[in-house]
Amino acid sequence: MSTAQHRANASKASRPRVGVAGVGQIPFRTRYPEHTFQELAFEVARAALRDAGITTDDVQGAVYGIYSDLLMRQQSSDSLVHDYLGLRGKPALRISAGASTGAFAARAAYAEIASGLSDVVLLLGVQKSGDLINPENQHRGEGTMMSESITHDVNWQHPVTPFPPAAWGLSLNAHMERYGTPTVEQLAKAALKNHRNARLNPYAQLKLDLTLEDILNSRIIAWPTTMYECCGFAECAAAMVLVSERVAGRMAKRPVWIAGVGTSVEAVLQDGDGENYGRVPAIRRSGEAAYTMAGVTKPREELDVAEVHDIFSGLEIMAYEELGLCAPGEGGRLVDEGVTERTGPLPVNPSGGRIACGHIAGVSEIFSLCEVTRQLREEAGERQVAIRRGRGLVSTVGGQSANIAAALVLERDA
Amino acid sequence: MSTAQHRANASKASRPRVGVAGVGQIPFRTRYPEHTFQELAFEVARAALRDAGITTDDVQGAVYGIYSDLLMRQQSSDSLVHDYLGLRGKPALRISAGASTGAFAARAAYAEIASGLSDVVLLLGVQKSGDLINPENQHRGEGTMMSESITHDVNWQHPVTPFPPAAWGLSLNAHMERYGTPTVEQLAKAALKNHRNARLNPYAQLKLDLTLEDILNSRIIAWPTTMYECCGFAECAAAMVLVSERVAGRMAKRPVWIAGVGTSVEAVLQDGDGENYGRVPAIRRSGEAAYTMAGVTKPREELDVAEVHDIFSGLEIMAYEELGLCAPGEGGRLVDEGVTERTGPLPVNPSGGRIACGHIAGVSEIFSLCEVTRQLREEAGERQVAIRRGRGLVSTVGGQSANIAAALVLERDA
Amino acid sequence: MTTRGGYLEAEDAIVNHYVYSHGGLSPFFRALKERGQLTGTRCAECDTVWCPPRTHCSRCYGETQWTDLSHEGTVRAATYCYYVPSNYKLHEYQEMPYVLALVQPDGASTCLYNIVHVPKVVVGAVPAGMRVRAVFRERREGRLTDFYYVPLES
Amino acid sequence: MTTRGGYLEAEDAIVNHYVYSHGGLSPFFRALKERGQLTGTRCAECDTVWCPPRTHCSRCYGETQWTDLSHEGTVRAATYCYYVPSNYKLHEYQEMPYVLALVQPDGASTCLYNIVHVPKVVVGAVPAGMRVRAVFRERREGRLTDFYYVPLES
Ligand SMILES: [Zn+2]
Ligand SMILES: [Zn+2]
Repeated sequence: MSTAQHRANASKASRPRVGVAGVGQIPFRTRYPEHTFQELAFEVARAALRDAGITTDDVQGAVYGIYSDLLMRQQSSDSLVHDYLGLRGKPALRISAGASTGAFAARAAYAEIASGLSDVVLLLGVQKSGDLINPENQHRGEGTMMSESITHDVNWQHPVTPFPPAAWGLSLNAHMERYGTPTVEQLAKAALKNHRNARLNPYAQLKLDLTLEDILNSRIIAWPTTMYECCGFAECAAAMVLVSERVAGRMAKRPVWIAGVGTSVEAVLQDGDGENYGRVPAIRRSGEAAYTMAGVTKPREELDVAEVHDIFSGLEIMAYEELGLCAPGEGGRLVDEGVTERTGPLPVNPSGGRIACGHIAGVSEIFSLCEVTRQLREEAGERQVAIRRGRGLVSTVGGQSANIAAALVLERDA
Repeated sequence: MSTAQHRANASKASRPRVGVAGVGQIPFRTRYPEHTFQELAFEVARAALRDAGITTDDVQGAVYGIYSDLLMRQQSSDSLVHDYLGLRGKPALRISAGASTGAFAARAAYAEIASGLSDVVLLLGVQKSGDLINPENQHRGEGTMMSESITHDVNWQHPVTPFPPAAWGLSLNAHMERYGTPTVEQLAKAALKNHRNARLNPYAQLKLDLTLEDILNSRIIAWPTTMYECCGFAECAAAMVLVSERVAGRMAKRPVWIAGVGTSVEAVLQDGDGENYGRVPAIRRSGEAAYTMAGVTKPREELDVAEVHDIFSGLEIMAYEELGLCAPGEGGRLVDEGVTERTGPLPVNPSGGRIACGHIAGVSEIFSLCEVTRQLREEAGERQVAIRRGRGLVSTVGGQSANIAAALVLERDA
Repeated sequence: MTTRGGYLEAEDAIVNHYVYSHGGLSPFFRALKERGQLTGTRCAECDTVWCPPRTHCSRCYGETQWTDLSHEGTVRAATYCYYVPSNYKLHEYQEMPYVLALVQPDGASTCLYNIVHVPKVVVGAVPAGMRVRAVFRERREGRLTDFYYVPLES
Repeated sequence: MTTRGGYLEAEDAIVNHYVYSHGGLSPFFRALKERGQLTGTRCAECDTVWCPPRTHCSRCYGETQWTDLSHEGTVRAATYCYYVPSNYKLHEYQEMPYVLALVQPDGASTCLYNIVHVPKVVVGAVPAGMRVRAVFRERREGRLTDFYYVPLES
């Protein structure tokens, strides 16, 4: 056993367990012009508290996943949200970590509880994005993309790199050169799966009735990624109530436990050697850390469901490989074999994923945690997957070049 | 005993202790044009690692206190720093909490270790601020102030509120109306103390030889605060190595322990009743939480030193009261009696404080933790205070209206 | 730290344009702009009157309803602003120095930040407890600065 | 969620101007601008050659020294960008579609993001392993876009 595993097992025994006691979601939408960010946050906080059967009096503190001040048109927006939720005076913590923001916030909330500092923490992600505009043509998406573009290294990427599907697409292209996969058809199939899943999800932004041809024939964003294989910007909020084991019994529902959590912040992809081309080491490392902590050794067999960050569909396929659902280069085959279909042996993105269900950094990571919680509770309605082992995975990735990643393993008691 | 105290005591017994094993600082300067933010971070990280007697191989993860993306001209700058420090692939977490950012990051780093997730964490704050400019008059400070101004609630404060000494000054004016203190002389005396202390500190930005008259006669910013009673903007970085108790013995120096940590995020001051006018409830609550956790009941007797956030000198005096160093309304008298002088019974801001030593959100909070660590180690050179009980306090405050606060109690073993 | 010779500077700008929505607060800003009227929201459960308004009550999570508010109010705190950086929009409609205050509109449970115009800005001119009334500008944009306060007797 | 009638929109802009310093990286951008020369830093301890340059070595914390780099290099990865929002500065000096690549300058341990100009942008035009050379623009500003790559044989 490695030192890391040994430590993980040793501390697993003594460490207090942290559970999900409540979830609160609203649908992703291109824009919620009828609500401020405080109002969006209120809606999901109220839902999560109700789901847990508690009130704000029971909440000892909050952790907020809010990526961008500029999209909010407000710095320190977390304190305004905290007050609006009726939590004034209590601890709050705001995390920012690209499109892994909400998952990094989940790690911080986990630590807040496992350390003994708190027993009941509200974890909440909220993000506006549709208030931006390109004044030259009144295009909101262009205003948002320009605002977000300074996530790229301003000196070394930004001048030549439009946005993630281009910067991150370097890895996908390298993967295709290195392994011969995924094919453009496999990329479209993975997207089609997610678009179909979204049609069953009341929280999904897009409910398009697409064919494989529609996806293949849609506009190319950055080759090989087409428009329907790529997420857009949305506004949304999502919340969870996290609790320590000793208060979990007082909640309205049986908890789903956070069995493992791993994060990894990698360098911007500029390596000279070829080892990391076509790979996403941050996803791999975060997954390994979460699996070690949770005691997962054969994820393909031990997981019932996974939500991964399909910022574009090639990234979902590469994530299969990094997360050990298959060997490197085999991700495309998983799609062809239907393994990750909603009714397959290991459904991935039954929510519809970022491509179809919706995406905005800070929220979609917590949204995914809510989705896996609902799946493990078997409360997912039409999109429910089969729960056999009682374990699910959330994997997220963001940053300058898919270099900021997190993974969480959730599990229910037998 | 209150439930909170009971819980604090109960968990104190079982909770693993977290210690400061290394500190790394550079002086605050108006601008470091010869260094990028990565280079500033490198300098203090290297110093902190050397102080702890370890290398990057020993570091398991990092927590970054970085308040403003706009001052950095870069979103997700923490991942660029993480790579530059040679920590690529390991966990990192970026916290943003106004001028309490670094202290909130310290809480997150504490939790990361106390939860058992990590044993050795680098805590680092870094912030550029002097790259901004007002293009109309080439004034850099005005560019920085405008950039930071969206910390104020954009709808409800920003249109009428220039910057913190105005918004937060409402509390100070209310305090003066309510208690008749502090007088303008007491405000100047507190500032003079800090300016004098800074002259002994090699890390201080300002080393001005001021008289009480100089301070009283300097330009009024927002009444009653004068220019020399108010901090400016600086660039800086500061770092610490935090460790679990079980690895603390492997470090080069004996640890200084984090005995208590409390945070509080209050509402923007808009209460209808008068209770909170002239008070700073976030400082009070954060202090109470830290004291409870550390078992401090008589802070005036039990602390040897405190670093508090004198964003303007009135705030230092109000902090005395909120932190229980004296009764409400008695803060000015503490100044008159010399209690908080460097050679007094409870020195406050021996570093020179934010007014004279320097300030930038994200860094100065970690800088204060470094200062108290050095004081408790009795390594503070000319500015060393007398250590009797082996305990020190750091209190920070920021946000829209002094509504985001943290307090940490540090202590050395007897 | 060592300086490696001179450093190179370059210009840049980060510009974000917005056409943002006031969301659930739209009725407040619309009433300011269109009616020159101050409004708030009253919680149906606990009677808190929010101004700044909230679509739900932060105290009890009850629903709120819109209500017109009095244009008279009471100063709870004030400060005297002498220095404002030259690039603040505030200079367009306000001479320095000026008085920044927290004013509780009559009937509201909360306060608003706003400016109190006094004939001569001297320290103490706007004490806590002072009664004030709102004056609405001719040209209103749906912003907090569409009005300011003046002492009630003036 | 319920919508309470129509919503009010307002305009705003958040504008930040910079005259920023390249700090310890100044020699790189100065060499680009003034000499049309690509430079990097070599670690005195472990021989890593950093480009993007670093004043200290992230691998071993050793000191680094500036060195001129070859203008030839090898493509490690490329992607074909078809869509770029209309408000990107990139449009000023680059037609769409274009090839974005990671190029490892000869002698460097790392890669640079930059554009590879090819006569006709077709998928596969810039494979990994392709040899390229830097072409410097006449008008240089001390930015990454002061140069681009072209296939070595061209
Ligand atoms: Zn109510
Ligand atoms: Zn080296």
